[in-house]
Amino acid sequence: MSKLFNEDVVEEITRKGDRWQQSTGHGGKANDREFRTLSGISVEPVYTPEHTADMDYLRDLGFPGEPPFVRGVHPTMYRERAWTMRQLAGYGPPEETNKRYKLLLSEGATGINGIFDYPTLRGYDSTDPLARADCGRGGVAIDTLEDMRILFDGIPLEKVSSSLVTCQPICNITVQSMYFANARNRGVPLDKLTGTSQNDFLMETCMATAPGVLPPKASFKLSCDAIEYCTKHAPRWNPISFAGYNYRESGCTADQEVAFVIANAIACSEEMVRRGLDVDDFAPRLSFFMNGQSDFFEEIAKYRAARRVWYRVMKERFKAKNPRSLAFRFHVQTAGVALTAQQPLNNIARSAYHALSAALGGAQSVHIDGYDEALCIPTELSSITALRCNQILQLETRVTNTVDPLGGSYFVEALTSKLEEKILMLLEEMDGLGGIVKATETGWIHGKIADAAYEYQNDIETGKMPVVGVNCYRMDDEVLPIELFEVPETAKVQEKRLKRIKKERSDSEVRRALDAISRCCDEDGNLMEVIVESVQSLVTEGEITEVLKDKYGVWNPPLF
Amino acid sequence: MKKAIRVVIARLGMDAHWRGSVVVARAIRDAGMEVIYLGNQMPEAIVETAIQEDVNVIGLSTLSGNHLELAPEVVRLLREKGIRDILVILGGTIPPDDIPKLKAAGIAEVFGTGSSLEKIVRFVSGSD
Amino acid sequence: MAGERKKRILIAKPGLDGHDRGAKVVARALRNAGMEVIYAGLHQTPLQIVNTAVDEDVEAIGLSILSGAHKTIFPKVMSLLKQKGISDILVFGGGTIPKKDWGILKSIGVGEIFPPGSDTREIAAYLYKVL
Amino acid sequence: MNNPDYMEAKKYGEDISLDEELYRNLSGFHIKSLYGPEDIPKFDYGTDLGLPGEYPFTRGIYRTMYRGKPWTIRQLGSLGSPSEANRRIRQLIQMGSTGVSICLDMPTIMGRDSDDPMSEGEVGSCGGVAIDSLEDMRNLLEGLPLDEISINFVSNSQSPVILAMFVAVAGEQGIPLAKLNGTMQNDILKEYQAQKSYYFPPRPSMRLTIDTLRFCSENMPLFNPISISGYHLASAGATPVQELAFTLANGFTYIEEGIKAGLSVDSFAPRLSFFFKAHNDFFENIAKFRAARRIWSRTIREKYKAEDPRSWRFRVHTQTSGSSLAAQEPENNIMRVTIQALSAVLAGTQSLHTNAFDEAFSIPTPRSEKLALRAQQIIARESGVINTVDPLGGSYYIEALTNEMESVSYEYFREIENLGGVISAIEKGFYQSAIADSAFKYQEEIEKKKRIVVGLNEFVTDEEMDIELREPDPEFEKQKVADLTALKKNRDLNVVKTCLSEVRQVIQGSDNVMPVLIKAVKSRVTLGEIINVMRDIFGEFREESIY
Repeated sequence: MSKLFNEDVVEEITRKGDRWQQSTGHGGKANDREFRTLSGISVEPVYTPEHTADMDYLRDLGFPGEPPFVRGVHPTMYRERAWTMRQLAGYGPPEETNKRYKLLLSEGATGINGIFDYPTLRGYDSTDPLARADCGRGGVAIDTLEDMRILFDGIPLEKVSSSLVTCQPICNITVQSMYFANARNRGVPLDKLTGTSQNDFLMETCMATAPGVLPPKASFKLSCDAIEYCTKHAPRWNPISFAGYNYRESGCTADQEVAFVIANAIACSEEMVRRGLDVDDFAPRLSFFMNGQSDFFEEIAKYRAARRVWYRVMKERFKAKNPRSLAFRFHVQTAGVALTAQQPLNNIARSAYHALSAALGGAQSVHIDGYDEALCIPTELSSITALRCNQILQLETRVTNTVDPLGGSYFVEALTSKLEEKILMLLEEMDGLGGIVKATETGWIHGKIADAAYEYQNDIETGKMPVVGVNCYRMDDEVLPIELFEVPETAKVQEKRLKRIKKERSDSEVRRALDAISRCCDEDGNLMEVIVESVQSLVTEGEITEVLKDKYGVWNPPLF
Repeated sequence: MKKAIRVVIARLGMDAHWRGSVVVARAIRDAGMEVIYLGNQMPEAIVETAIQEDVNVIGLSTLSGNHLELAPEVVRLLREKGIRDILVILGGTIPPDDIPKLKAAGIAEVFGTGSSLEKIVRFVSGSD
Repeated sequence: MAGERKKRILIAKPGLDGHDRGAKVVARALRNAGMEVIYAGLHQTPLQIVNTAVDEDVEAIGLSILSGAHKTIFPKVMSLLKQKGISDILVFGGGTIPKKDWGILKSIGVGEIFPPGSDTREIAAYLYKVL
Repeated sequence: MNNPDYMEAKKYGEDISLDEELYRNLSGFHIKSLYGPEDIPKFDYGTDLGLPGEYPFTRGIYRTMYRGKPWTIRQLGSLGSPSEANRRIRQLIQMGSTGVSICLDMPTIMGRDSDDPMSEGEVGSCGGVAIDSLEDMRNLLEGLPLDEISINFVSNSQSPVILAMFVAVAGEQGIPLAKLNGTMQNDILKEYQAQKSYYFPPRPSMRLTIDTLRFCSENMPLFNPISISGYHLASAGATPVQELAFTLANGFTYIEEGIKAGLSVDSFAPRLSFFFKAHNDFFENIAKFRAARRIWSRTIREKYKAEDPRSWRFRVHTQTSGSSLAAQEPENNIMRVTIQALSAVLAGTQSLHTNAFDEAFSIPTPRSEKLALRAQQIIARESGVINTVDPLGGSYYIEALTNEMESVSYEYFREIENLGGVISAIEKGFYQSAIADSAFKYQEEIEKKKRIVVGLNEFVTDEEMDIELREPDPEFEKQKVADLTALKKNRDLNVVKTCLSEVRQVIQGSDNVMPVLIKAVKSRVTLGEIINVMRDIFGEFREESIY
């Protein structure tokens, strides 16, 4: 037993607290609004030991790097190694993005966070008629292995950790395969590669949804194929990053964000176990991608609660033993949806404290949004400013001096427990629905997220949720002085290259490659095993997608 | 009884963000109008659906930056078919400098990030 | 170098404001760098500064100015030195002095300007080099 | 409970001491890698924290803090001429500022009129307002609701005269003294310690301060007659714990002097307020405020026997750290200011000033000032941190740090006491050397990269950003001098003479100086004329230079 306060003490504090509460009233003299977190949890005017009375230090907090990992996944956290500063970069043709990568690395970024354009994410080639207006937008365009070669030209793959924001399995299965194939061509063994690919089936079926995507089961299978492949061949690569960030951007609440990523990870783990892998072989490499939203303390509590829940899930459901399987590791990106197009420099202040909450919550890496994000793709200035925010947090604020600096705070501990409780309830509910894949097929997840998104918007419009510059402190005569980013010409560059490649490559090799993929689908084999080889023939992403959709069919998500 | 206003909502091209379009679609439906939610489409398909479904308004959404290419195309295709009574509106991440260009191309109204649902609904229902 | 007289430097804080943090830090850094530092303190008029410089037989005068009065004070100090027929005392400056004014100050004979954020080791190195 | 010692820190390169320094805060405390229950071993909730709005106020001085009423957003509203400043203040109010600070120009700060030879080239300097006569004060405050908006005069040695002018203008506007809001910085002790805008020796200055204190406690119950300022100590180089300890010791000195002058402690203690700096070290900063509240309330209650709970409350205004801002890549400063502002809010400040991001090299533009204001509004309205009081309360780190801040402060109190109290310590040069030591150590740490300022000594870019100053406008100076000459010509010289000799008389005696000052300023006697009379009698203070 390591209760924090003995019963007599708690009793006395509770008695005093009650008296205080009575003489204070609700605590909203000036306005009678309710005090709730962004996710709707009611907040007390003051928190005291009374609110953490049930807590047992060793059981509920423990030491950093030890179960239940609430205080952090490493014993010394940022004292030994600061969080990785990742800045998203990607736009236009690969040669342009390659320049931006090099700029960020030379300015002190410690990893690459590559994003891909919409056609690539969807599995289309740049020359596809559907792609013509979106080529090079939102990320870099990748069609063949040649593009991947150009993208990482001159960047030491064995040293730099790369995060491939492939989003959906349909994109990941090809793009990650290209990354691996490119590494091999450069003589870098796969077991030397460090990085992460996003590869989340909910991205395809619930988030970045379009008509005619792969059905949930198929998308989920592709995602699991990559996990299995990496477990066997690229043990230092994180083959999946559960995209809580995007769930949250789409509208869900903090507890839903955590519950959905964990439910997703449970489903993947069950599948891996079914495929005969040991939990401690793959679980250490499951990683999470979370959203740094605007409720400062709720976010901190969210990260802490996620660690506690994950520990219990892996321990109890999967009997994991490796501490790395039990520790919830995550990357944070500050919330894009919380940024405003109005008075864009205000976004620096927002992102600053969003990132601070991630650091206080024990994130492993942090991306800070560019302040012009709500207006355009980040310019060079805004990307550097965002990187500097990260550096200032690490080097000037000295919040990295001690581990879990908020540990013990009555409010933070109470909120952590409250979020844990809500997350567990949602997990139970999804168990009842037959797991997350089923919950997706029936549209349950879509409904939850759309409800929350609608409520969020309504809260802004009724003023219940103030947003400076939007529903309060507006400027009518605002001029937007910031310089906007222009996407460089992409479609023509890609078209030219693709034409040349198609002329030069061997048609019979391409045929063979596509047949192999098709056969693998029929035999229910691991597709990544095949595609890593296939891409060497310079088969395009679009061609691979065509085979997969042909084999698995398409699905229209019940979005609205 | 007056026929309800019919609106088709589509995300232009390949843009992945559905939050805005779904929230707007709901608000329009809640205001008593009929909504056909298309998801991602290219201009040809959007116009085709709009004609088949006999809608009054086409609501386009994009955050990817493809608005200057695709939104005017929707208007142009409508005009080519001789249709002038379908209102085309656009929402999403739209740099302020582009708004005049879009309006000149026939987009009736542009609702940038941070626009209120109330304003959009009022505009669509024609009471603005 | 043994036996050589230590460099004598006068550090002064002219003008009305009391922000002497920079002047003091520089004074101490120069002292630690082996110079003889005379710190004239706050609110010195140009005449007082020049008189002290003569009395103390210094080789350089460092003026710290944060009030924006640099365009008034430097010319006064320079012309007083001239009036007294002194040409071998180096005058240098620090504080919030915009770069656009450096040219004007240097044209009347001011040696170097050290803006906020300057490294004190650079200041010492400069003085050793020039004197 | 067994606490694993994680102090096996990684060693970087050859400079081993670098690593240890990294784990110290700005006050030099050693920071452990983990804090747990064992770090607050004798912790007693009721005695150490209590409930918000209750003794010892560690968690906050009001019961519901920002749930009931947000902190006052107080931005600087001064600019050159009094009427320009007036326009600026109105703009700030319109943008949502609920309080305004007014800075004075260097001549006014030094008690000189614009036409004084010493003032040449500095009239309107440092973005301050030039105040010579009642006319200027009238222009400055024209049309402002002095009973609603809270005005903070950044005025010190010359405060009795500024207060007299303020009282006179309020009278002209028909606002009863009892309704006057606002603050006079009027903290002379920190002038000798750090800011150095003093003219008289400490003891006569203290007498003037006590006169204003008495006048306000008798006539202006809503006005804060002294804002005891740590900000300047910190700017001059004091570490956060020195800022804390020296400021509180100054506060106790005003209490003692007030009591010595025959005032009852409860008649003026409730109106004493404080002014802190929000440092870059996030948690250290929060602990500083919490320790301050606890020390203040305990001492005022136990040592000075104050009975009114309002006397026990440590009320504080905060400004983000201007000196932490970099001229390189100025957009980064928005981030610095935001984090510092957030720490002040989590620490429970009563009002807050956020610096403009371009301040390190230029005159803040209306746009940069607006952005600074917005950072506060975003914290207040979006971040949700106002939902509960003292959200960090109970955190092992924060509580341990608060305790350490407190105990180190008591060591400083003892040291000051051994020197014979604050005024003697000033006379003996104690503060000068303590602060100079800290300032020098800080500079050394920057140069040896033991402390990092992004853009200054790490991630340095070649970006050239020239300093822009609020340069005194020579035309404005000419105009101001001409106006003053005209004013001096057009007044009744006999009345002026009588007033000045009354001032002389009261200064030589022991009566409260305020009534004759009010009369004098109404008769268009200037600030410089009054201060010169005082200089004549009190003499001028010159500090011994210690560096």
